[in-house]
Amino acid sequence: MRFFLRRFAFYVFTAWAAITINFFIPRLIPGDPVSALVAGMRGQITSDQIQSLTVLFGLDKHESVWMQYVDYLEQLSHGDLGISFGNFPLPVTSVLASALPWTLLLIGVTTIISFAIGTLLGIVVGWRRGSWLDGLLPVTTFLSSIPYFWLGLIAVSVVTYAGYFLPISGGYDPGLVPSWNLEFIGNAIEHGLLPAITIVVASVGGWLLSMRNMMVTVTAEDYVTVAHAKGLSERRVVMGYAARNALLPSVSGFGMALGLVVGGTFLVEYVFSYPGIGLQMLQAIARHDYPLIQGIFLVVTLAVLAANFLADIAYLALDPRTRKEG
Amino acid sequence: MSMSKPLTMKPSRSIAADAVLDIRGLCVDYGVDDNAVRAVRDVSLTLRRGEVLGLAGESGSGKSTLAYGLARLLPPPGVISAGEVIYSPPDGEPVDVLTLAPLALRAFRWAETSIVFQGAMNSLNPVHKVSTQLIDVIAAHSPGMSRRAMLDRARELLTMVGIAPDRLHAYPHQLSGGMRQRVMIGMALALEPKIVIMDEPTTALDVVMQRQILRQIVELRERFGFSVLFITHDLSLLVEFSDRIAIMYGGRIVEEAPAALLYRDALHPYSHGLLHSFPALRGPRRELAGIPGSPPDLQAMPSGCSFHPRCPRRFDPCAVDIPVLGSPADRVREARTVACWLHPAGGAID
Amino acid sequence: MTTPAAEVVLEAEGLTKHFPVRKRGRAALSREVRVVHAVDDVDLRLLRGQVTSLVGESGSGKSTVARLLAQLYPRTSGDIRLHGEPTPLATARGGRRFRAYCRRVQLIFQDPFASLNPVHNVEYHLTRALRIHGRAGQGKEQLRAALANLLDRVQLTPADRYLSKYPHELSGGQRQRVAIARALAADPEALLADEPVSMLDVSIRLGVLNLLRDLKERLNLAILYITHDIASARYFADTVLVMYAGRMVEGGDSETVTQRPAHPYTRLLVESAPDPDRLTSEAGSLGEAGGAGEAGTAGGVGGAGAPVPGGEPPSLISPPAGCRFHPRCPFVMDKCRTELPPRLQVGDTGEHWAACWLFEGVAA
Amino acid sequence: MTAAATGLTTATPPPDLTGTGGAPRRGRGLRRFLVNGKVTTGLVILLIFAVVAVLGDTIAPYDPSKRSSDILQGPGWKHWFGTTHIGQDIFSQVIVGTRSVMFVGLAAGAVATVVGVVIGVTSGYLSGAAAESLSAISNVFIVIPALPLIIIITNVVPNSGDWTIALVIGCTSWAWGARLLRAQTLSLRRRDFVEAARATGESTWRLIGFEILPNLTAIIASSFIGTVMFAVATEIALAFVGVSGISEWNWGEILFWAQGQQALPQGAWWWFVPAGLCIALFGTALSLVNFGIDEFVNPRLRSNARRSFRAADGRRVRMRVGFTPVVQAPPRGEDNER
Repeated sequence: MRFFLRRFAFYVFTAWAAITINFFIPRLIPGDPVSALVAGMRGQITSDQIQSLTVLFGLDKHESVWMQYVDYLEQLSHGDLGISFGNFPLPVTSVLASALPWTLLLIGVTTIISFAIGTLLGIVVGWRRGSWLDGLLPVTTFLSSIPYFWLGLIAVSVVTYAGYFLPISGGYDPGLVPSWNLEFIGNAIEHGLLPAITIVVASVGGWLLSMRNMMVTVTAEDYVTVAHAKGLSERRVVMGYAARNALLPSVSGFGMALGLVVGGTFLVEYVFSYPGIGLQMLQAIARHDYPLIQGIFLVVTLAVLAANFLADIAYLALDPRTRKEG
Repeated sequence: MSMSKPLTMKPSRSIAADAVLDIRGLCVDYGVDDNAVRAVRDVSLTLRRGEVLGLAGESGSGKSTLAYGLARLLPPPGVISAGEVIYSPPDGEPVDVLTLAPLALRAFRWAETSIVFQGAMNSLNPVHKVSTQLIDVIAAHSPGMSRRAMLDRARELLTMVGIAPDRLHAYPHQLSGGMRQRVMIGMALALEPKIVIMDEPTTALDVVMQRQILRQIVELRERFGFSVLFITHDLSLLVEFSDRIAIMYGGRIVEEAPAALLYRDALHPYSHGLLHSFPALRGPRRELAGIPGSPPDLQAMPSGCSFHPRCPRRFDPCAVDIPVLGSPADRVREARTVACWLHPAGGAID
Repeated sequence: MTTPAAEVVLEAEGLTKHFPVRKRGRAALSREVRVVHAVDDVDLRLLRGQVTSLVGESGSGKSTVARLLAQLYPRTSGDIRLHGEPTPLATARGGRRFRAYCRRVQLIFQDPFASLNPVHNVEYHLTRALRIHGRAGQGKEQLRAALANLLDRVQLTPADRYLSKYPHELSGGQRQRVAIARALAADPEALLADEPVSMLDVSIRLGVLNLLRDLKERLNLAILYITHDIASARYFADTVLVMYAGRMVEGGDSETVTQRPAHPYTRLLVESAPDPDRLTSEAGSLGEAGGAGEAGTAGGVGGAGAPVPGGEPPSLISPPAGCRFHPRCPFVMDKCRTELPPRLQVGDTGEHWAACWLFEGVAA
Repeated sequence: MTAAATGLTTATPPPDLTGTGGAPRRGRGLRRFLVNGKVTTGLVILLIFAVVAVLGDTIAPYDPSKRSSDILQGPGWKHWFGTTHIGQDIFSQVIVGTRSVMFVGLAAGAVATVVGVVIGVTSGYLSGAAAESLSAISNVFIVIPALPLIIIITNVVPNSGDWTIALVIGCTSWAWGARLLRAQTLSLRRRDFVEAARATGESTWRLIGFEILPNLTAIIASSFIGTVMFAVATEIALAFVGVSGISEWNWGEILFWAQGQQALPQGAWWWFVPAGLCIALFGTALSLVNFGIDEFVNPRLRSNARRSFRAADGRRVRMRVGFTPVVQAPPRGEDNER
């Protein structure tokens, strides 16, 4: 439990740090593009919305930075992230709400799949070291060096060349209206397939390599030798002794690697015009939609923190030593 | 102590009637190419029923390699390059462990020969409870058993080695070093094997704990009648604890004799030096010298007898020819062998 | 054996070291201060030209004593006096005072495989030690001579063969000799040797011990020999001190302590030590206070059957009250559970003492 | 807390394995590191890229920005990698673009390594609140998703030339290295040789600089390489999404134009394939060097010893953990007296 509390405190701290970074970045912008934009919109914008943007970007230069910070935190606590310039007059939160599920599903599913595949392959390759499987290593190294988005480009062109059998753009057919019916879900899965495959192919190598190295290291441990000496079945030795322990660093690395995975996924969304957070973010950057950029950064950071927390819980369940009392 | 074993000569090449494990001409290499190092060289050794055979040697002498090798547990790049390891069950045909197929080998392991490794710290998997690790071995060898019966058996094993059965569900990190080693000993006896190989089981513990555990091993051996191959660098411990002692140097056995005989009258200068490397706790305080020089490098073994560069009594043949392990001509009546030109074998060993 | 006139080089009185236990989580909120009582109230004296041995099992605090005497850790309380001069409680790390101190008191570590930096060669290690203590001389020639002299002292000759070697190219015994040479580079008066041979191959241990003895005689050094092997303490030391769970329990002339141990813990230690002679001579004469503990030493692992106390050393975070050995002691009395035994004289030589209530009023 | 495995496991060689394994060693070790096949391959590739980066525009056949009448042509003798929609030579773009990629990668790697070493070693060697907070800060930087943050910052900072981008990447990606270095420093600090040097009277800065730092070389090198990989990937991603100021050519720029000008639907694969392959090749080369370092640090990963061989009877025998192979006729001929 102590481990748990400690980690929780750390996440609270990190969340606070992210919020604070978010607070300061716009205040470091030289010149005043935001107030110019706000001024440009004055005609269509309500005074409430102006107020919230003022707080968000520190446009009110008369207040002390500390007061601005307090106001900012208070506004955040209401879930007010301002309005999106690019999607005017939608508030940032509703833009996020429509984009977030797509990304969460895409990243969630692909990350879990690639982690599972990579780890399983890593177990096999690490265990059967010295066999023909070692030949996989250069291939995976190369694969994991390819930028996600470039693989996406290749996937798109291959599909275009080979004939149109998978949709290469968007999250669903433009004709459909998002709803919970089979037709829409099927269509969405079909659209998600190519981006998902791209992400899995590009990220599986990393998991494979790290798991393989851990397997090789753990295989030399005494307790694995003892497991063999005990006459346990090969399966039990691999799964119960070697892989079980080799998994620990992978799980603790899982959370930390998420930050990188998220970055890569954003670009994949961009390549496939997938209607998730990544696409929104890049569009927001192109349109200088500062409130949206900020909101996205905040939400993404918090999501990564949450995922990290889950990984920590998994670690806690896997390693009894962290449960040590006293 | 079972020092009263009949001191009859045993022909060392045919299987002795009371031999439970017969190692013949075992060679172990690390690596297979030109850089391969031979760590165990043509070792023949017999473990008799119910005895404690001590195997003493310094680091790099090949004693652990021998133990891992005969159980075929050497990590790559270890390769067994020659020899036989004949196991004779009390009822049934002798088998060569080295020719067993993986499935048969797995069934043989632990049920017939169990091993207690040097570091109990690392021998237990830190992420599994003691109970899981005990049950694993029972389940692997008696699949029909109910979980309840297995738990009972596990509890019984812990009690046997002097650990409260309520520690069954403890994780290894919750136990002290001594307790972990006891768990390992209990686990080694789970299937009542005929042979227990112990590789420096007490080295990491302090002397008080070492004594307690040794005493326990002796008691358990008297109860169950298994044979022990006890490997250590501490010769003074072996003299007290084992029936016979084999001394290894540079991958070979250089002397083998009943413990008391070896202590009284070590023939090989290395054994002699080793015995005089331990200051005595009793008796007159003597000036001791140890053995000059350092143990040999396996990659650059001296020619002839590998001990000759450090030997105070070397003479002409030592640097040229390798002395063969055999019954010394000057001690024909004693059940011992030595590989030293000072005590050449008395004719061919039959 | 000990000449009372021998000069005291280094002296510790009431030496105590408590390590704070790192508090986490909820424990951090409580005001209770938890410490590990690693060393409590230790007195010892190192005499010129003599070897004092500190014997104890792992975790008894003997290595901490060495590090305290070397001033690598600040002590919690107590005095350390060098030639009668008190040293400040906390010596600034790496400061001038510390250098002046360690010029006279040098430490040799247990593990020669770990105590030499793998990235530096022998020459670097020794040159640094000479430079720091201003003994490198002027110019290359004098430095060469000083290095050769050092290596010669530890019997690593010819010096040129060893100077350019890296630690991994040396055997364990050679490494420990280099470590000894490094300590000698300061030209110290006291040498603290923390289990200097326990990591070495059996056959070369005595070589290193004999070297230390030889150095002691030639350089008139005061040596503290820390070990868990009571037989080697008997072999090497003039005086033996026994430590248990952070406290000294017995001390005296090495022959007396090893042949007629008084404290029940020392007896346990002596009894547990491997002893091939137990096979041949069945005489179980273990000190004059031998009671139930020494009954029947025959058979089994030499002395099986004797009700040797089981159990394990206590937790040092909350050590037992009174005598720290009382939970394992076969002679435990009510007094032992509550009151800390002082040093009580054993026998009539005046040199032999034990911190055990069994000897209350015996010698007086 | 024993948790939070650092990913870098300190390994000890298996018992009684004289002659194999062992700790990283200088001299012989460096040579062994360099003759490692992976390392050599990686270094050769990197060297080629470095030469191209230095020579850059002098060996490029065309001015990469110059338009020509050869519009959207596939690879051929005149234009090895084909041309763009306005007739620019893609081969020249790739060549000239190498410099910016290398520059940003190395500069960001250097910045991150310096910051990482300072913070990691300090927080590892010192103890107390200062060290703890430094470590907490690096953990925060690890968890916060870097790419979005970098995109925001470069978008906000005006005039993002290569220098700015390198600085931003360097300042946001030092944390991983710092964490590894801290863990290693913590363990080194307690090693006997550091204590021994202290007992000899060495000063604190000498302890850090001469006793601890040399032992961190492998990890510093490995984290440098890791950051270079990350920096290159990030720079290219930034260029690809059009964030960085279009000042110079780099591989991401090429992909940006390829994406922007609908290279895909037009089937102009030559527009984006070469740049992507270069990125992958560059990344692979860096990974190979890093593998070499991993194997150097962790002897268990070394694969230089053969793990399968042909026995005397022609069977192929693989060395398998738990089942030591038995070869009755020694595979290397009888020579007991080696």
